[in-house]
Amino acid sequence: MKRTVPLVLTFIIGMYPIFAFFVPHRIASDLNDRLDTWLIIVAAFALPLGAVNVFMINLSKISQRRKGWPYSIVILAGLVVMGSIGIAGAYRQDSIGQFQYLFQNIVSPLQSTMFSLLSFYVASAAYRAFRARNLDAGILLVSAIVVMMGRIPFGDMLSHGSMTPLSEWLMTIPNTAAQRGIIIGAALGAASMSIRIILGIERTYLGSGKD
Amino acid sequence: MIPIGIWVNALLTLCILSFLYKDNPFFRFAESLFAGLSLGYYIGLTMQNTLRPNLLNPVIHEFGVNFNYLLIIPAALGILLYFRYIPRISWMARIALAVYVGYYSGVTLVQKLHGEILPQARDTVLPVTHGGANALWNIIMIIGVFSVLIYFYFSAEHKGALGRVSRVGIWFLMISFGASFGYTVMARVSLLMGRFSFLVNTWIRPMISG
Amino acid sequence: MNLKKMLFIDRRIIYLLVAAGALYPIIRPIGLPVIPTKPVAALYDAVEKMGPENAVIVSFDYGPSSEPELNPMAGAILRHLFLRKIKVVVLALFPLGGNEEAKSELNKVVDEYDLQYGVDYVNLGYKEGGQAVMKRMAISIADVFPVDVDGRPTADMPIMAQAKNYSDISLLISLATGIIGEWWANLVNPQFGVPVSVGCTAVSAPKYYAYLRAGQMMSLLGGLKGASEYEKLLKDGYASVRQTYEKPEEKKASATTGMDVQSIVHVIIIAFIVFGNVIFFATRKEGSK
Amino acid sequence: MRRVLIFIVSVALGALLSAPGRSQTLTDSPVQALRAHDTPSDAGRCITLTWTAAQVVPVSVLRATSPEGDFETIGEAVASDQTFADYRAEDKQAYYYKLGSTAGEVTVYSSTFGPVFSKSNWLHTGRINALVLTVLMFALIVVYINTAKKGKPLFIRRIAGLAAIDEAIGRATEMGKKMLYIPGIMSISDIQTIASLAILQHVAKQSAIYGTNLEVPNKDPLTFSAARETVKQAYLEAGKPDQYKEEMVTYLTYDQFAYAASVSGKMVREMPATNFLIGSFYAESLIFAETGQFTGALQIAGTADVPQLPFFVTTCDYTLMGEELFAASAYLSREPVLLGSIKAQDMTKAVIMVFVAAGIILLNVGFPILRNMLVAR
Repeated sequence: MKRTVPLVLTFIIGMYPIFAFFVPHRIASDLNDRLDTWLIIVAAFALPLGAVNVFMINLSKISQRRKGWPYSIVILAGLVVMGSIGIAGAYRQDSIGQFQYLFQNIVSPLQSTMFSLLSFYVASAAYRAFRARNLDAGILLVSAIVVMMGRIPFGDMLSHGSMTPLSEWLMTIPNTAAQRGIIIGAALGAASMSIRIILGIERTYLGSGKD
Repeated sequence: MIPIGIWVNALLTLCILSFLYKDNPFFRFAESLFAGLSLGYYIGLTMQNTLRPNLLNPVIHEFGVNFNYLLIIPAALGILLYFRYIPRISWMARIALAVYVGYYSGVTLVQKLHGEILPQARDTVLPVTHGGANALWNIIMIIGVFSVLIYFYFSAEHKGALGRVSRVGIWFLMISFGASFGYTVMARVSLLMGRFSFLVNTWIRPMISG
Repeated sequence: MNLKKMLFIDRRIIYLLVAAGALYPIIRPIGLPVIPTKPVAALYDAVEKMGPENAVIVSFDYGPSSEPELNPMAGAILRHLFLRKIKVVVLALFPLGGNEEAKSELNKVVDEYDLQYGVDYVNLGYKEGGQAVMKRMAISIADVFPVDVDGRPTADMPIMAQAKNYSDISLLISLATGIIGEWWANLVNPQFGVPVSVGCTAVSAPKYYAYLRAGQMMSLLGGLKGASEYEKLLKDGYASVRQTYEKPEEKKASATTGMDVQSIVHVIIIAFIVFGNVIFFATRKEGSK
Repeated sequence: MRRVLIFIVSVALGALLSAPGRSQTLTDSPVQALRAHDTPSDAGRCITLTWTAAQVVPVSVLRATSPEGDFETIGEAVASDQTFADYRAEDKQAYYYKLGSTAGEVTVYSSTFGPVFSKSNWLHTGRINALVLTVLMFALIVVYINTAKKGKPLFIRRIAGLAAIDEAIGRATEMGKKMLYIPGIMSISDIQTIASLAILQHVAKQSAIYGTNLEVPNKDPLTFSAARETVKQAYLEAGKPDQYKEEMVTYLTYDQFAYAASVSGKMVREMPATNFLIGSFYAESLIFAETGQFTGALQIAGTADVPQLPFFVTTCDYTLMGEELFAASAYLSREPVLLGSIKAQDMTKAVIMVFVAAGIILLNVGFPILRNMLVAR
């Protein structure tokens, strides 16, 4: 009972969008659109589940004074302040203002700065990884340099205008061919996995292995 | 005078950048603040954009009249997720996961077959007899797609003819990875530029000339 | 031998040089030339052929972290659409895209043209649900977005009559940072036949080339370079735009200035790669001697 | 059966009735051969009109519910379009259509066509190619699973990334250090996350057996609850349920970059011996990979997100690329049923490759028939 109910549900609910995709009849499409909206609501319910875990983990860290417990206070403070303003914002116009202000001046810059670290990491990764140790690594290296030169006006000045077209060619022909091979392969893999889930062969996500 | 918001923005930016030198209390503070605030932000956003308009409004305002009773199903599934904390019937939480995963498996299956395999396969069927350079590029494209597909073939070891074709596949993969890597350097650098121009033009310059 | 030690140069030296390379042009701009490419010109030519009878969806599918690349692109494209009096329906499927990016870019550009909200353009804001929203917009856009970003009902807005669903949309432009741009190309284009053009961050561009060649996308603007190319086409085409981009705060935020920083940092990274290989071969030759 | 008969008779009668009305206005209308039929492959309430016309002149579309009834204008079209879709039809209602083109005050009408009924169609005829592919895959999977059940040995080539997993766990156990497993940043609606959870179960079972310290920080709440079930179950199956601790699977935050910051901090402070970066990633992939590389951890990455593959390939020790990620559960468990589905996947790929090759050959001798069959509508 514990395992068959979820698996039967997965099969029925899994086959439904496939049926609705091939059968445009109103009966099929109405319920399909409804299912879309419902699952958005279910996902919205799940978010507080995460917040519950954040509270439990950090509260126990603070109470036991484990290493780094002051930072747990910062996490919980941020969560409570922003969460309450956010929920209030759903009903009161003025808290929307505070909500946007906190986002604009704290969350957004942190996001952009964390993202900008990547330009440093790209440089250090390039320095370490692009070494012509063998033929394959050599191809990787040459292709990267050509495309980088083609992405900036400087490249064209050096190669009197041939770098941008060459870099566009690398991106359009060999790159597209390789990516198409990966996309088709990955799509087949994803489709095969979807079928395994619908048929109940793949069960690990339910945490129900053999029992 | 520079508004407080700009100061907070600039100082937090420096806290994150300090991680490049080494981990330090300033970075850890910014990391923790970021984790807490952003989770709170998404909870607020979800309430404002999804729970209130799609679920709470219908329940509160239209209850009884033409209330869409079917809304009980998603709400019930959402609550089922919390059954995990009730020992004896914690398995019920699996029902919500099963419905969620089941539906999107079905959606993924048709979208992958219809939206990815068909168009990509169709565009690999290319003319190779006329059109000068284009015909040559099409031949290279076809060789590339087939060799990469064969490289990922599971049922046979990379030996003999299959091994040689796989080698060609690896060359195409290396060109693609090198090209994509080189292509994205620009995106990363523009992000850094965005942060530095904020620090220079919005924080330091007004402070000096202020 | 210190050569072998050089192989494992402390990454912080690399970081210092990248930081310096990015800071210098911000403090003292240089101004290097830009050459527009085919995938970008395709969008410019398509928009040139359109007028007030066409309705276009501009979907803001990126967050603040992609602003440096996609804001200049959004500004250039919106200016071009408004110059040609095309009806613009703005919406967003990326959580932060609807509110912040769309509003900031729209408000900045809208003041430059006499436009009437609800008639010439509308901002429908953010709707959660990704593919589900895309599929339902084929039936009716007004049903999916009953209210616009500021809560005003969309049913009685004149522009919505001209953009009931996908069959009324002449072109869909998605400014995207990841999967959402792909969904427009591999779900909306094949299933509903809407021509799709994507302006994306440079990291997504390589994968999108596959969709460009498959015809699921009619044009592709890749990263800041794509934005600077579109700015160049726009400045060559319209004198009024040239003045706009000369104003100081516009110049600073424009893609063209951004390209200075790109060129220098790219050169630094390429120099590191070459330098790393020179040392690598030197130590290997020495090792084998 | 009786209802169908009545329907045929009424159609025949309708055609007869409207026939005489057709002759006198035929000559001067710009529109010829007007036809109307239910729009195929849709949910009904829509009728498609087609006609032949060359002139680029506006025409108004008129509709009535009986041949002599009062025609009302329901839409505008351009003659040269030669098609118009009436979305406001009601199913099971007979309609009659004609097109009017106005020159000055004189309005000239085309012939009337009807009756025609709109109906909700049961099959999307444009998607038969996708249907064939779906049925083919289902069939091949069922066939190969049965052959696998009969004990026929199934071969699957060595996948470096997956073979290295046990070695990576062994390394962490010897060094007595932690293992970090990151299941990607997307929800369980993304199929890559489900594939990652299958690998997590294998890793969790090994760490239960060897007593290695495992931590699974999450960004998506649904993935978080599924990962918790997976790890708890793995410890149960390894016979060590008491060793499972709630802090093994934690939730950090929902923001992509706040999650990247917290995980980077965790990597540098706790210096895990092995990092698994398996699932769906976006730009933050390089933040994990480069930070992990800096702390000297052995890193196994896996994703089907093509834009992120270059970053994993250049920074991680092993990378599962595209479909290798989806073959993981079969490769690791060696379960015949799962190996059967990988075989079926390979066969489908072979069928597609043969079809495309045939398509190329035919196209180049002038027959684009196979290429046209691949159109996705």
